[in-house]
Order: sequence, then structure tokens, then C-alpha cells
Amino acid sequence: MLAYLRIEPKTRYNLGAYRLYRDHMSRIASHTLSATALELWRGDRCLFTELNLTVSTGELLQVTGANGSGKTSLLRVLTGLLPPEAGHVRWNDEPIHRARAAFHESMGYVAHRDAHYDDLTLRQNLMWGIGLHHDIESRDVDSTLEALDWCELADVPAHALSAGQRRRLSLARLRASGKSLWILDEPLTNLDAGARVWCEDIIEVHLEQGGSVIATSHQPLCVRAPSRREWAIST
Amino acid sequence: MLAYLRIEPKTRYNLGAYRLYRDHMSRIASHTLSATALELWRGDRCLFTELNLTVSTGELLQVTGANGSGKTSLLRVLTGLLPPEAGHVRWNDEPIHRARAAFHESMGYVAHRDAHYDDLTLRQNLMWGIGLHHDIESRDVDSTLEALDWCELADVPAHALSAGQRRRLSLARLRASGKSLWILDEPLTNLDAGARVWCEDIIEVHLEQGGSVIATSHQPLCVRAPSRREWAIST
Amino acid sequence: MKLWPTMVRQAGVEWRISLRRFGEVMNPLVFFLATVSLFPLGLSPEPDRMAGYATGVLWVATLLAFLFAQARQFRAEAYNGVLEQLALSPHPLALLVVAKLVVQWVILTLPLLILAPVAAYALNFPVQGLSTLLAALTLATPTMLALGSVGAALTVHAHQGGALLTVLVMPMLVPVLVFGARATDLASAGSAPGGALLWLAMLAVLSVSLGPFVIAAALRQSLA
Amino acid sequence: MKLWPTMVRQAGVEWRISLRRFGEVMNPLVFFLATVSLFPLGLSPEPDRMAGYATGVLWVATLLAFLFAQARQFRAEAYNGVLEQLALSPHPLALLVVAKLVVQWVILTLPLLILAPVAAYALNFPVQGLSTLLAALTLATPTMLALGSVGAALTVHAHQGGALLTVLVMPMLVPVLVFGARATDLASAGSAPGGALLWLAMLAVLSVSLGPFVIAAALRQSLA
Amino acid sequence: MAKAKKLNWFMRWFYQMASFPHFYRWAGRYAPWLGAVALLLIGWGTWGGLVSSPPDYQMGDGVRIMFVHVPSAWLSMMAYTLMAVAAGIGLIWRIKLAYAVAASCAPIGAAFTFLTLASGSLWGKPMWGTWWEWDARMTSELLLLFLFLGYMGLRNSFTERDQADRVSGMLAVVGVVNVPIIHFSVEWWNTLHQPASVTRLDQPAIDPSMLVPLLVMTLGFTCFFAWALLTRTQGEILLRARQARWVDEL
Ligand code: HEM
Ligand SMILES: Nc1ncnc2c1ncn2[C@@H]1O[C@H](COP(=O)(O)OP(=O)(O)OP(=O)(O)O)[C@@H](O)[C@H]1O
Ligand SMILES: Nc1ncnc2c1ncn2[C@@H]1O[C@H](COP(=O)(O)OP(=O)(O)OP(=O)(O)O)[C@@H](O)[C@H]1O
Ligand SMILES: [Mg+2]
Ligand SMILES: [Mg+2]
Repeated sequence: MLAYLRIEPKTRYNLGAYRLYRDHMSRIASHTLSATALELWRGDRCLFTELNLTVSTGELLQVTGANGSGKTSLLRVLTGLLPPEAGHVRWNDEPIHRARAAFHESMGYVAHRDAHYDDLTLRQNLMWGIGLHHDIESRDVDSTLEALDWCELADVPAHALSAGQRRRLSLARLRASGKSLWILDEPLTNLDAGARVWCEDIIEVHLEQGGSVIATSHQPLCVRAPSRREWAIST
Repeated sequence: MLAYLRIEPKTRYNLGAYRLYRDHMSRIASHTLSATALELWRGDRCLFTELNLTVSTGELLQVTGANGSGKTSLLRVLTGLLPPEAGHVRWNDEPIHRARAAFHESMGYVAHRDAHYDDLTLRQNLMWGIGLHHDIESRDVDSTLEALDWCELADVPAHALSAGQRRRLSLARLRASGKSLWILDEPLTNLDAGARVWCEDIIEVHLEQGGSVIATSHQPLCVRAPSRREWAIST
Repeated sequence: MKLWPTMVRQAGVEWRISLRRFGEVMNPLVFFLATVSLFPLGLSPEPDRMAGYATGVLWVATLLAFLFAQARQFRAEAYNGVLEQLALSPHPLALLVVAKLVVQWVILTLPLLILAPVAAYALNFPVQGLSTLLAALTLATPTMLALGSVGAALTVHAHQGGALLTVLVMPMLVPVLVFGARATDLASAGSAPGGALLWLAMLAVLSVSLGPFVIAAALRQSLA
Repeated sequence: MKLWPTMVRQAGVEWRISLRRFGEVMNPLVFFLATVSLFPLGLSPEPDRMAGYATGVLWVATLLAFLFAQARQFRAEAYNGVLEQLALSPHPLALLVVAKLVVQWVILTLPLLILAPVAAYALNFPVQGLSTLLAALTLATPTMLALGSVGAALTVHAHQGGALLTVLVMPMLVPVLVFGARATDLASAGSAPGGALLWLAMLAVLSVSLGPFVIAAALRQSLA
Repeated sequence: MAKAKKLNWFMRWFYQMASFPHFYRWAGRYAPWLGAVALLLIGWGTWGGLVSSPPDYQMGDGVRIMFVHVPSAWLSMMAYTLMAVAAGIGLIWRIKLAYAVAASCAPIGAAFTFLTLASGSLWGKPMWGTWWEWDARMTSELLLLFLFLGYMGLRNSFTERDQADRVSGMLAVVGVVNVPIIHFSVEWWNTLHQPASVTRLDQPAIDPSMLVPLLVMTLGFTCFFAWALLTRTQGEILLRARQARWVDEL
């Protein structure tokens, strides 16, 4: 119950944001994502073969590798979007294509590209993104907006937001949807110094609460994690 | 003539790339971009007003500011894409809307979004991007491809490239089009360590040759420049 | 995590987007009107001659308006990554697709049903056939919508080149057109259209019940 | 920095893209064929009745094929930032637009001119009118292309208000259609179509000379 | 392998055939024989159709087009059905070989469809006095051609072959509704086109002197189809096998 209070908020972004945590995240059930013998080809190139990895409660797995080494492709395989050539991804020992709903209920993905409806406002996008995953009321969204100090941006359409604001919107959505496993592709892209700290903060809190994270990042990711590993994709 | 040889190549990316420099860039004519009393509004918000700045030969101007402070908007005003509410942008003392062709002949812009034809291959995109600015032969493109060690990617369509590869393609195109003023919006986005060094390298070389650069970057930009300034947009 | 509220929410989002893109949404209707009104323009508008092709023009115009509306309907979502997020929601994708289709149907068909009598009048279409025309349109449009969306889902990626939509969908839509036109023709000649309308209803039931699953599967495949 | 090579290069790029998106290119043609073939299907295909609407069907099908092809033609470029780079090249944007239009014209019109006689045969259109039909199509298509692109350029961004492509373009296209259909009708009845063809030619000259500038200006506006 | 033992003989055969190397070798063994038989039968059928059978009392010598028209019409429909079934198997059981078969069917089927259209309209000129008529069967056969072309076009528009297989597979399955429409079009709409005269449940309404060469021709066309299919599938397998060891051993 007190676990998340131990973490000191590094920035003002954090101040009001705990309520949502208490609502959805205070106890994240233990879970495991494991991949066995994955193999993937693009064109005539084999990106990886015989790839095994496991991530469970409280772990941060950072996938590293040069540009084009296949990090994004690996993450997409792990989310279940991209079927691998061979091998299996399992969520709590169940192959993800058999337990799709259960898996997607607990997994959130932030891709390179921020997924927003260009024509909807920031608030509407947030409502939509959270509502896709669980029933919400607009009060919840208000508190998230307040926490991010975004009250005056709330009615700006997404296409008019700046690159960093769009990124933060993606991350805020992920955070508010109460997932156990976060899969993040370059989360720090376009974030300014303050927002970067905020992002690292929410990752830390998530891990402390028993969540797990798989991330790629070419920038250093300053996160204190209970258990942190790197995984290099060799080219 | 020898200026650019003094810079030691930090990475293998640099090895074969000098020829293009010699072709187009060895002596960049002196030039000045100046903005006076710029003012810009988005929605009901004034992003900046009474903004003056000047950049000339050999200078690096780094525009800083929080997310959403208006850096991208400022850069777009400077390129001439976005007409300001008030004020003027001048290229060599000529308002840019009067000397558009001359200005755009010497100015290159890399935006947040990489501008590639998704259906064309890497090589075709490079041909197109350079060819828009000056006449080229496919030999030139070959040497650029070699310099980047991209020979085997040359025929992959742009939509299949990884995020970092797309970014490098944008930068490679800019570099090969022989511009005097580079306007860069977060050039380091999605680049891996090697590519980041390469990018900083080409900026250094460009400045040494008498070019000028206006850039935004939330990541530190490690460039030794003859003359370097920061410009903070206040929110 | 109940299905019904999710669907309602998604329908709300689609509705709001359609209102935002009002111009885009109205386009097919204008397309319909244009097709209908261009005919008498392109030809000499003699009433006798016109009555001969009124049925055909009305049906073809409807079909084309639907194709026009749907040609790239999942493009924007695929492009900006929204589709990916929809596919990653715990709910069945087919459900979210249904929400979208229902909104589209309302936005496209209701105005069409209002415009159709006007267009029919302008084309000298006999009044006695009007009610059958409207009934047939109501029954035929769900099929057009579902099949058009299947085509759009199969060709969703811009970089996958072919918006081969027309080629893919046209063959399957021909029966709808044939039955619709026959019902209308029979009714305007004063006889009972029974059989043809029944066929249309059957096709509608079939495509509405199976369509969303096919569309969802196609969308998932094209994300891979 | 000569204009001519730039234009040729840009045309080469557009050509290559069109080939890559072969499906997308064939789409309007199939649309044309489909429109043409839907009419006899929707109606009873009796030769006598058919001859009555052949001219109308041919012209409307051509027009719709063009509209269909062009409705969102600058969308992809606007989305992925290519349009911005085109606007920042030292060359006049109008020139690059011309390159695109020329390629489009070749890709759309040439196959159309080959298909038109086949379609005309299938629709029982009298053979004596065929050469005039082809001449009129050749003269009318540049106008359709230019006007359609103006509409597309004005509505590049879905969110840029309720600009209605069809509403904008259709009224301007009416004269083209009227003159084209009249020329064809006259010729198929055996008389000389002279005047109408001249009008078509005049419209073509006008739209081809002014069109690119209007399009370029509209595109620049959309970037701001 | 342990899993394979639990299966019944049919499923075992099914999975064995689904393995690339096995099918590749199997096809390599039988395709030439099929080709030879096709050549023989088509030769016999041609002689039977063009020389030995009598001209029709109504249609005269024009009837001889039938020996090309009818078999290719049947095969065009069969090719589409096979393509859809193969694609369906691929989608359900995720068997790559099935996709390879579906992909190989398309061009052959398109060729037969084109042949049907061409021979039909050649035949239509003397019989009905027109090359083309908007009759239900002709139109639906034309639509079949569109479906084949659409399938191939759709495949072409992907860069990843697996994705092309799956997406185009769905099209093939959905489009299969067109096949019964073609077949029953003559009954549902009264048309110019010949109603079923061979494929009737009761007595065939055709003279044995014409029926025999027609059946021989059909068998020959079918063998030709099988030969072409196996050969093309071998090519598709090589495209899909990606640096597998057995390919190097070939
Ligand atoms: C372009 C024109 C034509 C097309 C597209 C066409 C198409 C077809 C098709 C698809 C079938 C197979 C139907 C099935 O088995 O379900 C068929 C069968 C047949 N066609 Fe045609 N046809 C055309 C013209 C003609 C003409 C002109 C004749 C002769 C007058 C003809 C005579 C036949 C006959 C005798 C059969 C066999 C019917 C049976 O026993 O099932 N066809 N045609
Ligand atoms: N058709 C193809 N032929 C050859 N290579 C291909 C093809 N399609 C994709 N690729 C390659 O597959 C790789 C995909 O990489 P991916 O996007 O997963 O990289 P990444 O590790 O995320 O890189 P980044 O750090 O730049 O985001 C790229 O190297 C790309 O060039
Ligand atoms: N209609 C509008 N109403 C209110 N604010 C708007 C509107 N349109 C744009 N804005 C604001 O204008 C700003 C544009 O910022 P811009 O993209 O130039 O930021 P930036 O400094 O480049 O940020 P980043 O570092 O995230 O790239 C954003 O804060 C955006 O929210
Ligand atoms: Mg990546
Ligand atoms: Mg910015």
C-alpha cells in the first residue's frame, strides 16, 4: 500500500498523479512473458533466430542494438502483432494467440509512431485510449490532465500538438490504462528534460508496483529497477 | 581547401563520404539569415513575439525550449513554410518571400517527420531528394550509399526501413544536396550511438566549411563549432 | 470490460470524427447527386428516354457513392498507428469494426434515403415504385457497406500499393445490384418485387453477420 | 538547376511510384469499366435501350474515374512530409505539379482511350461516332485532371474545414461534360460536332495553363 | 514426430505432404508424367473433336470451339475453387505449402478464364451474331477474371511474402461466392447462354460422338492444369524455403 509513496516525485508532473495509480495499479498481479526459439525474417534477411527471453514481475528488460537490428520487429512479435516465423510467445505459460484477450488486457504498447486520432482533441484521445482498455469516467481523465498540467491543452486537436506533447500523451495514456506489462519503443523520443524525468519516474513507479517493462532506447534510460537486464540483438 | 581534411573521421561512416563534399561544398559562400520582430500565434496562444535572431557563416544556433514552446513553429517560419503574424525573415538582406528560389537553393530542412516516398526504395528516395536541389548522376548516389555502408539496403522500400535508418536517410540526403544553411529539428531522434556520432560529425564538417546550422535538440549535441550560440524560447 | 459500453464509446469516437471531417463525409452524397444529375445533362433529358434508365442510374449511383466513401476508409487509422492500438485492445476487433460500420451506415444511408426520392423524381421515376426503391436501398446498403469494408481492409496499407478495392469488391457486389435493380424495375412497372427483396434481405443478414469478422481478420493480417 | 531536367526527374519519380502502386493506377480504369458494365447489369441490357444511354454512361464513367483517381491524390505526400520538401525545392512548385499531372494524364488517359472503344462497342454505341468520342475524350481529360487536382489540393488535410471536393469541382466540370456529350451525340447521329469540340479545346488550354499555378498556391497554403 | 504417431493415417499423410522438401520431391517425380499424359489426351481429344466428330446439326462446324471452350470454362472455375480451398487451409492450419499452391493457381486460372472468354466470344459471333453480350454468365465469368487479377495484384502489392499470402488468401476465400453464381447464372437469369447440357443429373443431352472427345479433352486439360500447378508450386516453394538446408542439397 505504501510502496509507491516511497518514491519521491522528481518533478511537478508527478504531484497529482498518484490517484490513478491507487485506482488501478496498486497491486499488480505477478505475471511472466516468455519467448522461446523465436525466428523472424524480413525480406531475405534473418533478423533473429533461436531467440529466448523471459520477463516477469518487477523486471525491466532493455533491448539494445544498432539501427535496423530488429528491436522494433522483436517488440511487435512480443505484442502479438507480428507472427514470428518460428517459436512461441507465452503469457503466463499460455501461447498469446490462444489467450489473446487476457494478454492484451494486461499489456500496453507504445510504438515509434504516436497513435492518436488527428482530428480529436487531446482529452478525447485520452478518453478513447483509456476507454479501449477499461471503463472510465471523465473524472479520471480530468485528474490525469491535471497531473500533467495540461488543462489548457485539453481541447487542442492532436494534429496541432507538438512532437513532445504527442509523445507524452501516448505515455500518459499507457499509464492510465492500468497494464501490467509495458512494451516501449524509444519512449524518450522528443521529450524535453522535464518530461524525460517524468517518463523515467513513471517507469520506476510501475516497476515498484510489480509491473514489468520491455523497452528499447538509444538514449540512456535512468531508471532504478528492482531487477534490470539488457538484451543485445546482434546483427 | 584542406579544412575538411583536418577533421578526423570518428566512425566508419565517414570514410568514403568526402568526395561529395569536394564536389559541392568545399567553399560555401558567406551568407546571413536574419529574423526581425517575428511574432507567431497558434490558436489563442502567442508562441513568440518580437523575436530577433541572426545566423551567418560558420555559426551553429541551437534553439532550446520545453516541449510545445514553439521551436518547430519557429523553424518553419524561418524556412518560409509558415508565414509569421508579424516580422520578416531575410536571406542575405532580401526578404525570403521575395527571393524564394535563391533562399531555398541554399537552405535545407530536416523536420520531425522524415520525408520519404514510402513506395520508393532507399536509393530512389536519395536520388529524388538530391535531384530536387541540383542535377545529379547515379554515381554520386552510389558513393553516398557506399559511404554509409548501405549498399545492401539500397533496394529496400522506405516503408520497410527502421526508424533510425529513415532518419539517417534524411540526413544523408540533406548532406548530399549541398546547402549552405541547415535547419534541423531534432536531428538525433532514433539514431544509435554510431549514427549519432556520424551526425555530429557531418554537422562539424559543414560548419568548418563555412556552412551554418540552426538546430533544436533535446539531447546534447556534441559539436565543436567555430561559433556556437543557444537561443531559449521562453514559454 | 463489458462489450456494449466499449462499442458505444467507439461509436461515439467515430461519430465525433465524422463530424470533424464533415466535408469528407458529405463527399459521397455529393458524388451520388452528381452521378444522378450528370445523366440528364450528358444526354438530352427527354422524359421517355430518362424513365428507361432511371432505375439503373439510381442503383449505380448508390453503389459508386459507397465505393467512393469506403475506398480508403481504414487508411488514416493504419497510417497514424490507431489501428494498431485498436488491434491491441482486449476487446474483439470485430466489435470495434461494427461500431465504425454502424456510424458509417447512419451517416451515409440516412441522407441517401432522403435524397433518393428527390433524385427519383428528377429522373422521372414512377411514383408507385418509390416505396420499393427505398426498401430495396435500405436492404442493400448494409451489404454494400460490409463488402466495401472487406475490400478496404484488405488493401489498407498505403505502401502495399494497390487500392485494388474496386476490382476486389465489384464482382461481389454485382448480385446486390442485380437484385436491387430488378426489385425496383418490377415495382415501377406495377408488379410485386417479393423475391428480389427477399434475396437482398438474405444477403444483408449474411454480410452483416459474417462481415465484421472477415474485416477484423483482414485488418489484423495487414498489420503483420 | 535547369528546369527541364528537374521536371523530367520528378516525372520519373511519379512514374516509378505509379508503377509500384500498380493497383492504385489500375483502379480508376477498373472503376471506369465497372461503371460501364454496371449499367447494363442494373438495367435490362436490351440493345435498343442501351444505345439510348451509351453516351451518358461513357462520359459519366470517365468523369467519375477521374474524380475517383484524384480525390485524395496529394494526401500521401502531405502526410509523410514529401510535400513540404517539394515546396522547399528551389524550383517553382507549379513545375513539379505539372510533372505529376503529365504522368497522371498519360497513365489514366491512354488506357482509357484504348478502353473507350471496347466499352462503346459493348454499349452498342454507333461506330460512326467513335472517332469523335475519342477526340472529345482527349480534349476533355486535361481539364478534368486539372480541375480535379485543384479540388484535391484544396482539401489536402481532412481537418482543414468542410471543403467539399465534389462540390467544388463538379460545377466547374459541368461544361466539360455538356460539351463532350453533345459532341459525341451529334457525331453518333451522323452530324458534325465542330463547335462543341472547339469549346472543349478552349477549356483545356485554359485549365492546363492556369491549373498548375492554382494547385501550387493551394498546396503551399495547406502547409502553413 | 511423437505427435505424428498419434494421428490417423489421413492426417499423417496430410502433414507429410505439407512439408516442403517432401512435396517438392513428390511434385518433381510426378509432374513430368502428368505433362506427358496431358499432351497425349489433348492430342487425342483434338483429333476426336476436329476430325472424327460430326458437325452439329444446328451449330455446324462452329461446334468445334466447344472442345476448347467447355473444358477451359470448367477448369477456370475449378482453379478458383482449388485456390480458395488451398488459401482456406493455409489460413486455418497455417500451412505454408497451401499458400504456395494458392499462389500458383492464380495465373493458371486466369489463363483458363481468359481462354474461356476468348473462345466464348469467338463462338458467340457466328452463333448469336455478337462478340459480347451483357448476359449473366459472360459477365460473371468476366468478374472471375477480375477476381484472379485482383488476387494477383493484391499479392504484388506486399513486400513481405507471408503477409501477402495471408491477406490475399482471405480475398480468395471471400471471392469464392462468385463460383456458384457463374454456374447457376443460366438458371437464375434467363440468358442467351447454353443451359447445362453435360453436367445434368439425368441423361446428358449430347451425342456420344461429341461427348467422348469432350470428356477426353477435359481430362487432358485437367492433367495439363495439374502439371502446370505442380511445376509452379515447386517454384513457389523455392521462394519460400529461404536458405533451408535441403534446398542447397538439391
Ligand atoms: C464470352 C462468351 C462466353 C462465356 C464467358 C462463356 C462461359 C461459359 C462458362 C463459365 C461455362 C461453364 C459453366 C458451368 O459449367 O457451370 C460455359 C459452358 C458452356 N458454354 Fe459458354 N460461354 C460463352 C459463350 C458461349 C457460346 C457462344 C456458346 C455456344 C452457343 C457456349 C456454349 C457453352 C456450352 C455448350 C457449355 C457447356 C454447358 C454445360 O454442359 O454445363 N458458350 N460457358
Ligand atoms: N524487404 C526487406 N529486405 C531487406 N531488409 C528489410 C526488408 N524489410 C525490412 N528490412 C530490414 O529489417 C530491419 C527492421 O528493423 P527494425 O525496424 O526492427 O529495427 P530497429 O532495431 O527497431 O531499428 P531502429 O533502432 O532504427 O528503430 C531493418 O534493418 C530493415 O532494413
Ligand atoms: N489551436 C491551438 N490552440 C492552442 N495551442 C495550439 C494550437 N495549435 C498549436 N498549439 C500549440 O502550439 C505549440 C506548437 O509547438 P511546436 O510544435 O512549435 O513545439 P516545439 O517547441 O517544437 O515542441 P517539441 O519540443 O515537443 O517538438 C504547441 O504547444 C501546441 O500545443
Ligand atoms: Mg525501431
Ligand atoms: Mg518540435
